[in-house]
Amino acid sequence: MPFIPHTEEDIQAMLASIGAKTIDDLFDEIPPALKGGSLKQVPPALSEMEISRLMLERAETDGRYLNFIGAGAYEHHIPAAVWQITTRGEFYSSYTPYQAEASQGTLQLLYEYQTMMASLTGMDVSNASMYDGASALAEAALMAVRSHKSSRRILMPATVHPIYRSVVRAIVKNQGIDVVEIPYCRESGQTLPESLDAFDKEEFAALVIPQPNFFGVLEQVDALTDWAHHKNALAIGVVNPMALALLNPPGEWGAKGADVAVGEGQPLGIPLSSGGPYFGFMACKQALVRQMPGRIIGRTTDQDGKPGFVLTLQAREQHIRRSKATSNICTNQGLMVTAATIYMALTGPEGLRRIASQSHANTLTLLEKLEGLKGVKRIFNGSVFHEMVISLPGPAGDILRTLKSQQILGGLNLEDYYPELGSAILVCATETKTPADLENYVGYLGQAITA
Amino acid sequence: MPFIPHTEEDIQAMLASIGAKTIDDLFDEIPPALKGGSLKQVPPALSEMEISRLMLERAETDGRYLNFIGAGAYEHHIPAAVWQITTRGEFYSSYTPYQAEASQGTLQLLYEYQTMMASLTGMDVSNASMYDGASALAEAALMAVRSHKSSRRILMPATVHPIYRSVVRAIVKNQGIDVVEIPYCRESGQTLPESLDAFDKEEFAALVIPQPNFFGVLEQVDALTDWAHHKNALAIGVVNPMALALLNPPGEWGAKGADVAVGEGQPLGIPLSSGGPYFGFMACKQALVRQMPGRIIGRTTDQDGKPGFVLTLQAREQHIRRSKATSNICTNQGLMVTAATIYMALTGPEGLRRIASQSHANTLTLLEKLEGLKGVKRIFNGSVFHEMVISLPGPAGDILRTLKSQQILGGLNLEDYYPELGSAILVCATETKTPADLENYVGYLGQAITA
Amino acid sequence: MLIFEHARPGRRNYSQSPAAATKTDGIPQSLLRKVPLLLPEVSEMDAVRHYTRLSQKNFSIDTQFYPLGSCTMKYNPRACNSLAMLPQFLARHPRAPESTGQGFLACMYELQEILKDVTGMAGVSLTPMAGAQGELIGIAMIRAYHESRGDTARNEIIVPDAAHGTNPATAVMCGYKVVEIATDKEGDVDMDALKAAVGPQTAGLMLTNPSTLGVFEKNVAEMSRIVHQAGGLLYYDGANLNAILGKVKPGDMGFDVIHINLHKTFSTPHGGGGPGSAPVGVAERLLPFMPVPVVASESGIYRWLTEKDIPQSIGRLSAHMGNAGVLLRAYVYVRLLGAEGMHRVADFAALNANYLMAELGKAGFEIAYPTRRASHEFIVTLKELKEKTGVTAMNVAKRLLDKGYHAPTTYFPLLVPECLLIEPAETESKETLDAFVVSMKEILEEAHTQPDMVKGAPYSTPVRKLDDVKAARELDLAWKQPEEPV
Amino acid sequence: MLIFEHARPGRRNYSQSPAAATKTDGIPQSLLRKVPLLLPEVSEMDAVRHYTRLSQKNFSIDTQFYPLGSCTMKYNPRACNSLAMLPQFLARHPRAPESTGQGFLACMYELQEILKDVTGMAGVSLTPMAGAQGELIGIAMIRAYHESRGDTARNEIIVPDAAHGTNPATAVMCGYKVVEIATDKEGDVDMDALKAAVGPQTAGLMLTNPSTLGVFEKNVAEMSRIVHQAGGLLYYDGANLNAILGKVKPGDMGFDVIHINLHKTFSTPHGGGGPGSAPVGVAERLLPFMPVPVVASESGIYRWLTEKDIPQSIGRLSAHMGNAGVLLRAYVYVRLLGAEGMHRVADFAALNANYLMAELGKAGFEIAYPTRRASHEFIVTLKELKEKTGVTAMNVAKRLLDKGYHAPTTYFPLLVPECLLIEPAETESKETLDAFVVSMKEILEEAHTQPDMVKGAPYSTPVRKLDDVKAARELDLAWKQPEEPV
Repeated sequence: MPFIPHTEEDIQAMLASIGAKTIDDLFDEIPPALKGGSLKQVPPALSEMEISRLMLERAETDGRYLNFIGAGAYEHHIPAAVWQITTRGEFYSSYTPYQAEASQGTLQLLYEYQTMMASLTGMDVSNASMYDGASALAEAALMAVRSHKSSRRILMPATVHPIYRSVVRAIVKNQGIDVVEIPYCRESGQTLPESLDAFDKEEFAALVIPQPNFFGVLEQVDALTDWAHHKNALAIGVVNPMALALLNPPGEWGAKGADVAVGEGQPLGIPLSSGGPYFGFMACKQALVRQMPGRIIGRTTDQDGKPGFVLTLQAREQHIRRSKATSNICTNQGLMVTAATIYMALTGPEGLRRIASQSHANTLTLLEKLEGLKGVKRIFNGSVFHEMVISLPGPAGDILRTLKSQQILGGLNLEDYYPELGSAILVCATETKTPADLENYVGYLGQAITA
Repeated sequence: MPFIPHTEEDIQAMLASIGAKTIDDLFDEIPPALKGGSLKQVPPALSEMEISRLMLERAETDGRYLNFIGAGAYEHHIPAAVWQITTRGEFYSSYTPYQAEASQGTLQLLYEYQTMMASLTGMDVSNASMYDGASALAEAALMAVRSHKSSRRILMPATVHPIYRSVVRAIVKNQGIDVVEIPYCRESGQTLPESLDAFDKEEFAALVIPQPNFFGVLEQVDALTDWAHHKNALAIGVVNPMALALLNPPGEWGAKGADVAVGEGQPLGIPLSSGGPYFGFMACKQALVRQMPGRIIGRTTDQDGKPGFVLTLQAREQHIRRSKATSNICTNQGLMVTAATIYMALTGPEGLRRIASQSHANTLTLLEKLEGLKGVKRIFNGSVFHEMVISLPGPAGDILRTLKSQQILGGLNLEDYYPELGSAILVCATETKTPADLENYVGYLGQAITA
Repeated sequence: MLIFEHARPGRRNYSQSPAAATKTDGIPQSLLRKVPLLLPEVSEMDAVRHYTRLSQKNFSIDTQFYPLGSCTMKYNPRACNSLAMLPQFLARHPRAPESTGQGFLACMYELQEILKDVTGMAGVSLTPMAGAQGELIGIAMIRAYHESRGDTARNEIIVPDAAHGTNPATAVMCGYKVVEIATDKEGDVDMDALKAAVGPQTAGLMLTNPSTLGVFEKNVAEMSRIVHQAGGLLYYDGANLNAILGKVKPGDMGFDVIHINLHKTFSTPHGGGGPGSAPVGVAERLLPFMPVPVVASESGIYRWLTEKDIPQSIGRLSAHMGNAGVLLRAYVYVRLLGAEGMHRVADFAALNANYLMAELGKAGFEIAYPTRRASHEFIVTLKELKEKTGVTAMNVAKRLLDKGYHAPTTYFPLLVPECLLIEPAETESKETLDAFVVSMKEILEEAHTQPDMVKGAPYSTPVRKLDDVKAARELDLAWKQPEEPV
Repeated sequence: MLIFEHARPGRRNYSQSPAAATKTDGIPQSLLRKVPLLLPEVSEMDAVRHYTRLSQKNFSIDTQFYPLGSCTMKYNPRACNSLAMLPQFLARHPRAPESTGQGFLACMYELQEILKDVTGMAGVSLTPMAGAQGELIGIAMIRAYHESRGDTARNEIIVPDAAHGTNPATAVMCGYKVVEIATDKEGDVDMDALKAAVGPQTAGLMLTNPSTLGVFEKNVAEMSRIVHQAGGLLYYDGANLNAILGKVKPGDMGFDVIHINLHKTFSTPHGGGGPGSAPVGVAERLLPFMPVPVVASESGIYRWLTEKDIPQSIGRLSAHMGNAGVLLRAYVYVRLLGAEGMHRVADFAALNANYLMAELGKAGFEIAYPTRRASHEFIVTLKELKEKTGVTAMNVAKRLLDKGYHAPTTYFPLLVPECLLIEPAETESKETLDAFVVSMKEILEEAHTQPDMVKGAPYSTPVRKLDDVKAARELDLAWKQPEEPV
């Protein structure tokens, strides 16, 4: 009986106290017809030794690759301290900090996180996290609709991560909210401010502005933000937090700054881990704080006047407000935020800037080298952060498979998402790539395209 | 400046307080002729990201093998909880518990460890650990000489681990202590009680008794212990702690029990890790406690009468007694003992018994299968615990190399240690080996010997 | 002290900082950051020390008994953590080809199959990242089902008043009106109220069973009949699945869709508030609407099913495939339990809950539903104690912190006054429960003899009672650099 | 509560327990265990909870400032831990062929080369498992050297009176007589005493430099000349190497043999009392006597040198090759520091020590050697305070625990009365030192105004002052099962 501490003596004494003869008696209120829990698909128990061997073998099956895929999940070095501290039992196995006095560790950390994210995004306030970047964007759209009152339409550039767009649609559609797409510029890979003219007659609750966008390209965020505000719509920035170490943050975009910033927090110390758990972040202007979903931590004082931290503005939340809540969200991604907060404390402003700028530099270096290969071309001329789209002189799928046989993941094949681009891949080189890695990539790609 | 928190401002303020102009001034008492620390063999600093990549690549170079080598270091499953707790900063980065009130975590744990080891060995008391099994045996020999007064000779069976014998010699020789070897029986692989008749005329401070011995064979410990006591020598058991879950412990050997038990603690939750850090253990009868080297923890009370733990009997130790100390030992292997204590708490008596008996059963199963191979023979007919010597029909070195090419480490080649055994290897199969592992071993060995 | 207060301008952690890049000219000047970045400038040691010490200010399962009703705070096996964090699993990119993830996908596929079996459902998708997202997906599937049949007039979801707040909030997020129905004296759903509520407008009923009142809805089969007859579907909120794991399958009770809180029943860590994970299971008729991706096994090769394979899918709810690392932890846990162990979870969760209820009853506490069996949790009401002494459920909760126990859930469900919802979970020993009863008795005694002392609790925590009202009125949600540098 | 007190007969941790073996008949009945095995019978959760909570009762570098003189309590980088614990490194058997350990051996070889460079020695062996074992090996090599020359009359080792207790204890373990020499008023070795002590009977001198008094022996070159002229060798106790790392090489000072405490200077963890690791370095003439194994590099292949390669070796001192995992941690640390970082260790260790000495002096504490520079540590003497108030160095040490600081080393070196040996290490920030000075000032004030309060310290630790005398008189070294089960 794994994880059951009861001895036979305990069981008998407990049943006697209850006044039951057997444990089965405790289930006597369940109609017998419903019972019958035989489990045919569940194998017999393994010992920890056995499952460890199995998992080790499966992990080894999956191997390790030199990875140049980004597309919303980025490989960065994670300091060893981050997860050694994050997985301490006191963080790992604690619950949501409803009992504030017994949860000051988590609460203070979340307050520090909110401070860091507010600064990173240039916003006034941040919540304590969302599930992931995609669902955070959906929640921002709902928030915009709630605060706008008269429009239930969201303007969404086609340069936003295609899956984020799907997720937004899946989440908002049942509330009768429309998502209207803006085409991108085939030369620059940007959402051109001119392209918004087509929407000038309609009313929108918000304009979503990615920075960098899915192609890795930097958008003209100032003009886009000003257009949204001119239209009385909210400007929602969807940003890579690592990029914000170098880039002007949403709070500074245009004349008044974007209203909401969301994004995927994974680059801040979270392992790639087949896609999760990551965390979404959301920050906004002070005026919108009561429309913001998710948990929020506030600093206050205890009865002796000592500073302390609590969950605050809970009146927005489902466990108080039920059907009138700002969102049904309950869980956040606390443990991931613990890691991200420690990550940001360990890198500091200068460290984060250097990680971002080395990623940028590596990507530019790789691009230069790639342009030396016959038939390989950069597709868009817009400036990039640490990711770019290149076109290949043969079928992308075949070329990527050839690279894979050299233990290289060469990028994301865009054919499913943007078939109009032809044989195109999205390639990312973060600070983790050495000059030799870049040489290897270019060398093997050269072989693959002439093969 | 890795790990240096000082800002330029800090440095200036600190120098001003000191009244020095530069940091170099702080070294002005060092004769200039001696200075000159240029370091030509030390490469420039790596970032954590860079050293992580390097170490990962080196670890992958070393690979992973299916291991059948024992010979004093044994592969057992280590529960995940063991090292997750052991490497918590409060255990990992604390010092020797001289300030007892600030070290109750370590001290109580060590007291629990002493209790567990005393029970495992059947002794009255245990110290808080030694460096490793080999040096613990040397210290036991010194302890025997100290308590014996008239003899400076130690009787040492040739069935004791050959390197342990070397270590004992290296440590005791400068104190004019002789180590006298007892030959082993070529049939049983044991130290026969009859073979001691040859030493009946001489005086000895102690007889060392291995259980199981280096060949994996079980010795006739009762007769050996009684012989030592009859000779007025101490009986020093050198034992595998895992085996003691099944075997009669040293404290129960013969009529009066052995006097001292030492051994290598590695099987109790310590990774193989190329040989260290491990820990030695030492336990003894109450009468010898003041002769025992190393740290000892005692339970006492605080000034409110609350129970607490302290280092005790420090008057034996070098920091108090200096040249008259029982040993020069200062450091023990605290962190390893932390892991071992948690390991024993997680397995409990029944878990430990099962791990030991599965190891035993696997070894017997393997032996049966091996005896089915032509030309492969068990060399000794004495009963074994979880290790055995087999002879091969070809050069052991070549056969082991062939197995290695199949990712199998087939055992320890004994030619350097016991050339008289011919082509012989020492093979161990612990509880970590599945039936399929045993089949693989036998299958590939079969191929290797006919190749 | 905040991490920012340990910082000094110019302090750096060199080991975590690459060399300065030589190429930085790729970004137009106008897009570069000009405002300062308020991250702490601290040494590595100061960061390690700060967060290690912060952690020590938390209660947690690894340090305290945590009888938090409705949260299933059971032991999180350490092996689940270390095996989910094997270097190859951590390094795997979510968009890496399936051929580079066959080991990982094998675990996911087997977890799907196991969860199907445990819940009695026809299909399972692992993508939902939390209970509330599982609910959202479940209700969205119910909606998609009705819409696919052209049955578009159904605009109501029925929810019992004892339900978690997420239930009504979710229904609204899916565009439904919420109809709340009452609970009878025995703690069951009021069957007359249910009958009165159902109709052609009913899209479905959301039910937690055992309910948040800690009792098994005896009439669940009848409820299923009523709702199905009216054309509605049944949603099973898996929050309390731990109480019946291996005893009763929700599919056998007639449910059409279910979410399973892995961070409760399957022991993945709560992590101070997440990540959760809540796979959804569906009956046959909802299979076409499952969220993607789902893992399929085709002649021993695992691959993701996408919109191409499930064209009526309600779509994607996360950027990748949900909380993969959490799913790996749950997988390790189910393999450690095995079939036998899984049966025993409910047995011992029920034994612990019923024992603790009996003992607290004997100790003088009023049990909210004394004639009922406890499921894996039960409710104590302190209404009378409050009337006599002024000591509230919250006061008792805070006083428990002083005794070294996390507090039970307080003031939920809303319909029981001054309630404590107590869930001991199967991993606690009899001695722990006995010691808890001793402390509860002491508090009862203290409430009568020194009520003001109890009202002033806690005393031994890092801070004393915190001012929630001030927190909400004088919002301080982010630290600001003082005008003068510290 | 002890782990044994959480236990109940028959309780088991099933996940850590293999199936019962079917073959158990291989062991003769007479050799089987008959006495019970007193290991705790607890659940996995109770073990995790017990040891997690125990850990919280420790002070440590990761939680507190630890100005413990002579122990060099600096930050232990977390990367050193995780990289030494990569699965392949952990799984490697010590007797596995060298060909399966080329990655590991490359690290060992490079560490040897780096340590040779840092110490200015001709050879390094990594095997010693602790400082005291390093000493033993060093003195054994000195002895082997003299014996190899037939110079067997040398039977004395000279040791200054300020030395660590390990020095004289080691000399005795190697069969030598110890000759202790005095310290002069400035804290240097008394040169006349040294001159008087040397002679044809001198095997060697053991010296710690900077000394345990926190000062650099200015006459070290002269001492080296005197001892060498008399035919003796010089042993460098590396306990204080952190003070001169990258500034002065012991080889350049004339030392013939040295041990290096990796757990001090090279930041491997102290682990609550070990494991340590103390490679020994030797000058040319001692190369033939080095302990085995040593790593050699031959055309890019690494292998162990054994007795066959070094036939005059003093032999082996550990069953394998010393504390390999500790050596890996030190290797990662030196690569993170790099050459520049290594120079800076001494710079900032000295800056912190001298600053703290200056500030404590200004705060009214009596500095033992006020005219000298502090090395990386320095001594405060409370002789006068004790005379005036009765408050002792031990009282101040205990009171510091209440203020959240580990105490400095007390009553060592023995020759300074009521002394506190204070070593801040280079990884602490100025603010930490300033806050420590504030606390020290408060204690000074308290000593004068409320001496009894200070004498009663500590108050805030898990236990108050413990009775050492009772512990030694009424020896209780192992828990015993009570007659009645708990």
